[in-house]
Amino acid sequence: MAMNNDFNEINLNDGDLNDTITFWDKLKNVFRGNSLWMLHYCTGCGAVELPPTMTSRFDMERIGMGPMATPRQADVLLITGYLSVKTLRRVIYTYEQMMEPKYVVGFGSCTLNGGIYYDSYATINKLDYYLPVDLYIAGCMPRPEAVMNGFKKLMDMIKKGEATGWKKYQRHYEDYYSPNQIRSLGEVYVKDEFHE
Amino acid sequence: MSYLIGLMLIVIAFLWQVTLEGFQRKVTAKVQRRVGPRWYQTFMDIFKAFSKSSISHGFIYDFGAMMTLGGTMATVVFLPFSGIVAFNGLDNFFVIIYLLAVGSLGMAMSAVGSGNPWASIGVMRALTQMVGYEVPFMIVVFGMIFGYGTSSISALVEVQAGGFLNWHLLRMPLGAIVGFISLMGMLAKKPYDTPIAPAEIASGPLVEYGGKHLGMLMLQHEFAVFIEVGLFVNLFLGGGGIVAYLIKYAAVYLFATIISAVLGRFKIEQVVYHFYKVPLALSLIQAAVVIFTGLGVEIWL
Amino acid sequence: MINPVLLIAIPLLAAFISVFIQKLSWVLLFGVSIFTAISGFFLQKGMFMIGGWKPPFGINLMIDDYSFIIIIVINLLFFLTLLSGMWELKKNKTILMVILAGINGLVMTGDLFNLFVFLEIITISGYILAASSDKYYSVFKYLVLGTLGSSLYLFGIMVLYGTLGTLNMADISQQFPNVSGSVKIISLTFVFAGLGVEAKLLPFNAWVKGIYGNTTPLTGPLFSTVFATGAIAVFGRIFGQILVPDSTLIFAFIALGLITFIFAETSAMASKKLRELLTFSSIGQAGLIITMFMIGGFYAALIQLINNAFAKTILFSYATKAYKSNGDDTINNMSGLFRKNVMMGFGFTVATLSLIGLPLFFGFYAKINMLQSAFALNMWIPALIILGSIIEGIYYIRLLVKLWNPGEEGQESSELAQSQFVIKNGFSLSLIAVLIGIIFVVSGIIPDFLTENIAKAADSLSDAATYLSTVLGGI
Amino acid sequence: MTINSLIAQGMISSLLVYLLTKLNKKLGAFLTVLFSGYLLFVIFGFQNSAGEVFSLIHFGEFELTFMTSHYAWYFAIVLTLTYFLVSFFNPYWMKKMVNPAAYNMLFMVSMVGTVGVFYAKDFLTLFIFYEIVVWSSLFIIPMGKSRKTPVIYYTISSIGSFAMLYAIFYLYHSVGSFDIQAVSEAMSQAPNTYRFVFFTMIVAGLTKLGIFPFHTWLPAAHGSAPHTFSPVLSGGLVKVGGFIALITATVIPSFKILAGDLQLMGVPFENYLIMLLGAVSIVVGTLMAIKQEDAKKLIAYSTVSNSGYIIIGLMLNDQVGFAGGMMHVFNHAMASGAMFLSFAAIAYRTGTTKMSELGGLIKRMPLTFAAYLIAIISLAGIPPMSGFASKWLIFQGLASNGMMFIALAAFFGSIGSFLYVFRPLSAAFLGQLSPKHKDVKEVPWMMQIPLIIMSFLTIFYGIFPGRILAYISKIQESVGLKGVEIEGTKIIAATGMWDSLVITLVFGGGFMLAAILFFISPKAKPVDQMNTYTSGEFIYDPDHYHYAKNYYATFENNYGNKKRVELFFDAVALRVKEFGEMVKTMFFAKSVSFSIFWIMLFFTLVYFWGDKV
Repeated sequence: MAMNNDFNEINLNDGDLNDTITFWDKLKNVFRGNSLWMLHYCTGCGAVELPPTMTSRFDMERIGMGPMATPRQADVLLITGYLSVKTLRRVIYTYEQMMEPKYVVGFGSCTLNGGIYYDSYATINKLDYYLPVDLYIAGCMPRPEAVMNGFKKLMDMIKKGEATGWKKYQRHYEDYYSPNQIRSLGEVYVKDEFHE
Repeated sequence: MSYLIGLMLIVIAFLWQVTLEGFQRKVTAKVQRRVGPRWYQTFMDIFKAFSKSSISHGFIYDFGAMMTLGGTMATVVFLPFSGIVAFNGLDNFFVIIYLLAVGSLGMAMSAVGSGNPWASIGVMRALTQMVGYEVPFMIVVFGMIFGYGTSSISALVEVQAGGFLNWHLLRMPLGAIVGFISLMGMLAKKPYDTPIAPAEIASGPLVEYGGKHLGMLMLQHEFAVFIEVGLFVNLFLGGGGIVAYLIKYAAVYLFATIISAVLGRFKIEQVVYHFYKVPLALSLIQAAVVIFTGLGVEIWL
Repeated sequence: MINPVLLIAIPLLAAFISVFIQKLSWVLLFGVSIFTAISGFFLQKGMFMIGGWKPPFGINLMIDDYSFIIIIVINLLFFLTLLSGMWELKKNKTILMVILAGINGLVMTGDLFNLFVFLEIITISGYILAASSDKYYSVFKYLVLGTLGSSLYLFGIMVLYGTLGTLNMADISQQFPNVSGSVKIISLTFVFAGLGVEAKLLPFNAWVKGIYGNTTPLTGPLFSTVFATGAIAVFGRIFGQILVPDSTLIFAFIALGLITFIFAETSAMASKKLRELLTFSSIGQAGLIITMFMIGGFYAALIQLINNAFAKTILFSYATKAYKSNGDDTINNMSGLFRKNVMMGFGFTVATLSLIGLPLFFGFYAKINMLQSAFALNMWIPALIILGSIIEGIYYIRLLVKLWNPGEEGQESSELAQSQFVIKNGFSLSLIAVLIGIIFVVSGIIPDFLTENIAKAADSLSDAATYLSTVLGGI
Repeated sequence: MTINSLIAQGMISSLLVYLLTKLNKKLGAFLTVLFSGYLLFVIFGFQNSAGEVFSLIHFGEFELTFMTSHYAWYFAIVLTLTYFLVSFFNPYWMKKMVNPAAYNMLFMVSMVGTVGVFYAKDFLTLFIFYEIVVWSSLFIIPMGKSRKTPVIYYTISSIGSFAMLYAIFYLYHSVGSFDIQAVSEAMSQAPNTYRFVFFTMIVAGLTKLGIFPFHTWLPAAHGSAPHTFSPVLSGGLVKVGGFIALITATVIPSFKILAGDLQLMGVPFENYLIMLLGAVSIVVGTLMAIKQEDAKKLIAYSTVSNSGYIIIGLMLNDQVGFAGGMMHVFNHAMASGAMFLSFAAIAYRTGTTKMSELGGLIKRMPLTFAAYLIAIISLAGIPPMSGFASKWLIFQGLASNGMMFIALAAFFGSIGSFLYVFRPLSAAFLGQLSPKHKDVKEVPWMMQIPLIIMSFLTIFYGIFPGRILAYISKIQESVGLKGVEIEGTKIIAATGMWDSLVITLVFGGGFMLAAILFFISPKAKPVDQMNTYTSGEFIYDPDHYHYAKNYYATFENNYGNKKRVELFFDAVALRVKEFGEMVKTMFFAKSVSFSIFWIMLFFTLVYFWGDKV
C-alpha cells in the first residue's frame, strides 16, 4: 500500500486550461453546463443520499441532471465513498470509457482523505492522486442539499470553463496519474475472466 | 419543391417534437410530484451530446448511426403533416411502416456492431417487441385499407373530415384502442420500455453510444416519435389543420406519457404475450367488423 | 431359323453328357447358354408338334411373339447370371443345364400338363441349388410349399381335364368360357394358387424370404430374374390368354396382386439387409406385374417385366457379391461402397432408378404405360400403384444415398468414413452393370428400339383368335 | 439456338463435365461456370419469344415438345441466373467434395432439367424434367452433412411428383391429351375434373415450395446440402414448385373455371385453401427460423416462410397480388441465394456455419457482409431493396380482397423476418471477433463476383422494380389477367401507389443529411471492440463475450420447441415400417403352417363369394 508521501508532487495547474475562449466554446459550455448526466459509482454508504436527490424531494432533473446507465453517455462521474484498491481499478477503467469533457465529483470525506478508513490497508486515501477531481462535496455524509449545491457549483464552473480536470488528466497522465495508479494497484496478473 | 417541403417537415418535426419532449418530461415530473426540467432541456441534451467527443467501434457503428437517422428522416418526409404531403399520393401506409424499419435496422446493426452484449440483448428485445406491436396495428389499418380502398394515409385522413364523429376513434373504437396500445409499444414507453431498460441492461442498444452518436440516436428517437404519434393522429383522429393537428398530437403524446408515468415494466416475453392476447384479438374483431359488415366505413350511426 | 425344340433338347443333351465329362462341363454349360441366348433371336415362330400328334391330342410347342420375346429375355438373363456367378458354379453345372431346358420348355409349351412337368423340373432343380447355401430349413420350407403349389396346380388342371377332356391350352381356352361357374372358380383358384407359389404372390410365398435372402452370386440372379421372369410370363400366358377369369374373380386376383405389391414394399422398407430388401422388392414387383397382366395391360406388364428382370440381375448380383466377399450385407455397414467400384455403382444406380420409374431411364416408360392401362380400368388401381412406387422409391433412394456417400450423420461426407467392405471378382459384374446401365439410359430416352417387339408380344397375348388358329388351325 | 438442342447440348456436356472433372477437378468446375453462362445467354435471347414450338424426341407413342412463353422465360432466367452465379463457387469446393465429378455432372443435369420444366409444352415433358431435377438434386444433397435428409427430401418430393403424375394421367384419361393448352381449354368445360386435378397437381408445387405441411424436408435438406448447392436449392429449385402452382392455378385459369364455385374473399375457395396453407407456412417458417442455431437451417426456414408469400401471391390471380408473387420469385432467388452464398463463403474460410462459433467477421470479410446485408434488407421487405416491391404488391393484393387472416400471417412473417434475418448478421458478422478466426481473409475474387452481382441486382430492381413488373404484366396479359400498372417508377395498385425512385432519393437525401451531421461533429476516436462498457469489469475472452447462443430465447419460450409436423411424419414412417415388420411376421414366418393357413383362408374366402360369379 502506497503511502501519501510516496507520490511525487507536481504542479498540475500549469498552463492555461480554461477552454472558454471563443464564442463557440462558450456556447458549448452553456450546453454542457445545463445538461449534466451523471454516472454514480456507488461504492460506499454515500449512495443512500442519492435517491432523495433524484426523486421528488429534491428533484435533480429540474436543473437538467439525470442518472445514466453507462459511462459512455455520462458527463459526471460521481464517486460516493471510499475506494478499495480493487474498486479503484474499475473506477479508472470506467472513467477512461467516458466521453470528454468529463468531470469527477468526489463525494464525502472518504474521497478526500480516506475518512474513517484512512488507515485501512485496502483503501486509497486521496482520490485526486488517481483521477482529476473537479469538485469535492465534503461531509460524512453530505446531505442532499449539499449535493445539489455541489452540482450547482459544478455547473457554474463548467460554464466558466473552470472544470478542466479532464484536460489535466490528458496532460499529466504520463508523468502523474499513470505512475500513481500503477504504484497503488501494482501489476495485475490475468488468470481468466473472474480471477486476476 | 417536394423535396423542400420534405426538408421543412424535418425541421418542423425536430422543433415541435423536441419541444414537446421537454413538456412531456415536465408532465411526467408533475405526475410524480416533481418540478421537472425546463421545457428546452431536451435541446440542451441533444446539443451537448453533439459537442462532446465520441468513440467509434468500427465502420458499421458509424454507418448504422447515419443509416438510422437518415432512414427515419426520410420517413418523416412521407408522413402527412396536417394536410401537408410532400409527395402527393406516395404517403403509403406500408411505405411508412417499412421505411421506419430502416431506422430500426440501422440502429440494431450499429448497436450490435459495438460488440457489447447488452446492446445485442437490447436489440433482441426491441425486435421481439416489434413483432408484438406491429401486427395488431397493421391488422387494424388493414381493415381500414380494405374499407376505403386506399392505403394512402392522406386519403384515410380525408375520409374522416367533417366533425369528430367521423374520426376513427369513434368509428372504430376497438381499432383505436389497439392502435393506442401499439403506439405505447412503438414509443417504448412504460410498461413497454423493455428494450432500453436502463437499470437492467444498461439502456440496451444505447449502451455504447456517447457524444455525437448518442446525439444522432436521440434525434432519431424524436423523429420516430413524431412519425408514430403522427400516424395515430392521422389514422384515428382525422389529422386536421396545423393547430388542430398539433393539439391532437400533444394530447395523444401527453396522454401516453401520463399512463406510462405510473406504470412498471413488463418482461419481454410478457410484452409479446400481452400483445398477442388482447390487442391482437381486438384488432381481428375490428378488422372482421369492417370487412364483413362495413360498420364504421359505409354504415355509421 | 432354329427349331424351338432344340432349345429344350440341346441343354438336356448337354446335361446328360456333362455327367460323364465333368471337367469340360463348364464349357458345355457356357456353350449351351451362348447357343440358346443367340438362337433365341433366330427362333422360328409358329406351332410345333411333338411326336407327330396334332393338337389337341398331342403336346405342342407354341412360339408366338409373346413366347419369342420371353425366350430371348430369359436366355439372355441366364447367360448374364452365369457370368455373374461364374465363380460359384462348382458342381451345379448339370443342374443349371437342366434348368435352362426346363425354363425354355415352361415358356414355350402349349400344354397344361407339360407345363406342370417343366415346372417340377425347375422347382426341383431349384431346391438343389438353394441347398448350396446351407440354409436347409429354408430349403425345406421351399420344398413343402413348392410341392404344395405343384399339387394345387395339378388339382386345378385335373378339374379342367375332367370337365373338358383336354389339356391343350388352345383347346381349353376355346372351351373355357362355356364351362359352368363353379368349375371355373375351382379350377381357376387352384391353378392361380399353384402358380402363385412360384410367382411369389402374397399368401403363397412364405418360402421366398429364406431362399432369396440367402442367395449366392449364382442363385441370386437366377432365382430373382430367370425363375421369376419365367413364372410370371407363364402366369401372364395362362391368365391373360388361356383361362381368362370372370369379372368378379378377377378382382380377387387383382386385389391379391396389389396387396402383394403394397405389403411387400412396406416390408422392404422395414428391411435392414440388402438381400432381404431386394427380396421384398422382387415380391412387390411380381405383384405389380401380375396385377398389370390381370387388368389387361399386357404391354405395360411386359415392359415392367423386362425392366425388373434386368434391373434385378444387377441388384442381386451386387448384393450377393457383397455378401460373398464380406460375409455381411447389412446396409449400414456398406456406406460408401460404390465409391470403390464406380462402374458397378453406376449400373446399380441406373437399375434402381429405372425400377422406381424415374425419367431418363427405361422404367419410366414402363410406369407411364402402367398408369395409362390402369386408368383405363378405374381410378383406384393407379392410385395404389403410385402409393407402392412412393414406398419403393423411398427405400431404394435411402439405399443409394447410403452406398454412394460415406460419412457420419451431421458431418460432411468424406472418404474417411468409408466402409471396410470390398467386392471380389467384380470384373464381369462391372461389365454387366455398365452394359445394362447404358441400355437402360438409352432406352429410357428412346424406348422405341426395345418396345417394338414388346408391343407385338402384347398384341399376340391379347389376340387369342390368332393363337387358336395357329395351334388348332391344322385340324 | 433452339430449346431442344440446348437441352441436348446440356445433357451431353454434363457427361463431358463428368469426364473432365475426373481428369482435372478445377477444369470441370470451370466448365460448369462456362456452360451455365452460355445457357443464361441463350435463354436470355428468348425474352420476347412466345408460342414457338420445339419438338425434342418421340417417347414411345408420346411426343416431348417445348413451347416458349413469357412465364417460362421469366422462371428460366431466374433459375439459370441463380445457377450461373452459384457456379462461380464450384471451383473452390472441388477439393472438399467427396465426389466432385458427380457433383458437377448432377449440377449441370439439374440446371438443364429446370429449363426443360419451364419450357415444357405438355405435362409429360414437364413431369419428366421435373423428376430429372428431383433426382439429380437429390444425389447432390448427401455429399453435404446428412445422409438422412435426401431421403426425407425424396419422400416428400415424390409424394408431390407422384400426385402430379396421377393428375396428369387422370387428365390424359379424361381429356386425351397431355398438352397444357388443350387441357386448359378442355377444363373450362369440366370444372369437376379440374377441381380434383387442381388439388392433386398442386401438391407437387406445394412440396417443392415447402408449403406446410410439406415443409419438413426443406430445412433439413437445404440446411445439410453442400454449401454451394444450398443456394441453388433455396434460390432456384424451390421456384420450380412455384412454376407448378402457376401452371395449375393460373395458366389453367382457375379464376375462370372455378368462377361458379363458392368464392371466399374474392377467390375460389380452392385457391383460398391453398393460400391458407401458405399463410400457415409463413408463420411456421418464421417461428422456426427464429430459433435456429445454424445459419443455413435458419435461411432454409426463411425459405419456407417466403414460399408462403409466393404461393399467396400466385393464388390471388389478380392484377396486383399475382405480380407481387411473381416478383417475389426473383427477389427471393437473389436474396436467399446471396444469403446462402455469403454463408458458403464463411464456411469456406472458417469451416462452420454455426452462428455461435462465429462473430465479428465484418472486419475480415467486409464484402461478404455487405452482400448479406443487402440480401436481408431485401428479404425483410425494407425499401429501397427489391424485396419491398413484391411484399408491397402482395399486401395490396390482400388488402384489396380483405383477406385478413392471410394478411395476419403475412404481416407476422414480414415483421418476424426482421428477427431471423438479423440474427446471423448480429451473431456471425457483428459482435466480437473470435480469436480462432483472427487470420480469416476475404474470399477469393471469383467467389466475390456472384455476391456483387446479386447485390447489384437487388439494389437495381429495388430502385427500378418497374423493369421486372413490366415483364410480369406481359405475363399477366398472356394468361388472361390484367397487367400490373406502372407509370415510370411509380407502381400503382387499386389501393394506393408508391414510387421506388422517390423513396430511394428521399432515403439517400436523409442519409446525406445524417452524414453531414455526423461529419461536421467532432471526429470519433476509434477504439477496440473489447473496450466496451462492462460495469467496470475486465473482459479477456471475446468468445465468452459474444452474444450469439439462444438469441431469442425469451421469445422462443412463448411457443415451445415441438416439431409437431416432423413428429407426425416420423410417426407415419414408423407405422409403415411396423406394418412391414408385421407383414414379415405374418406372411413370412419361420413356420410353414402360417402360409398353409393363409392359403386355406384364400380358398375359403374365394369359395364364400364364389357363387356370385
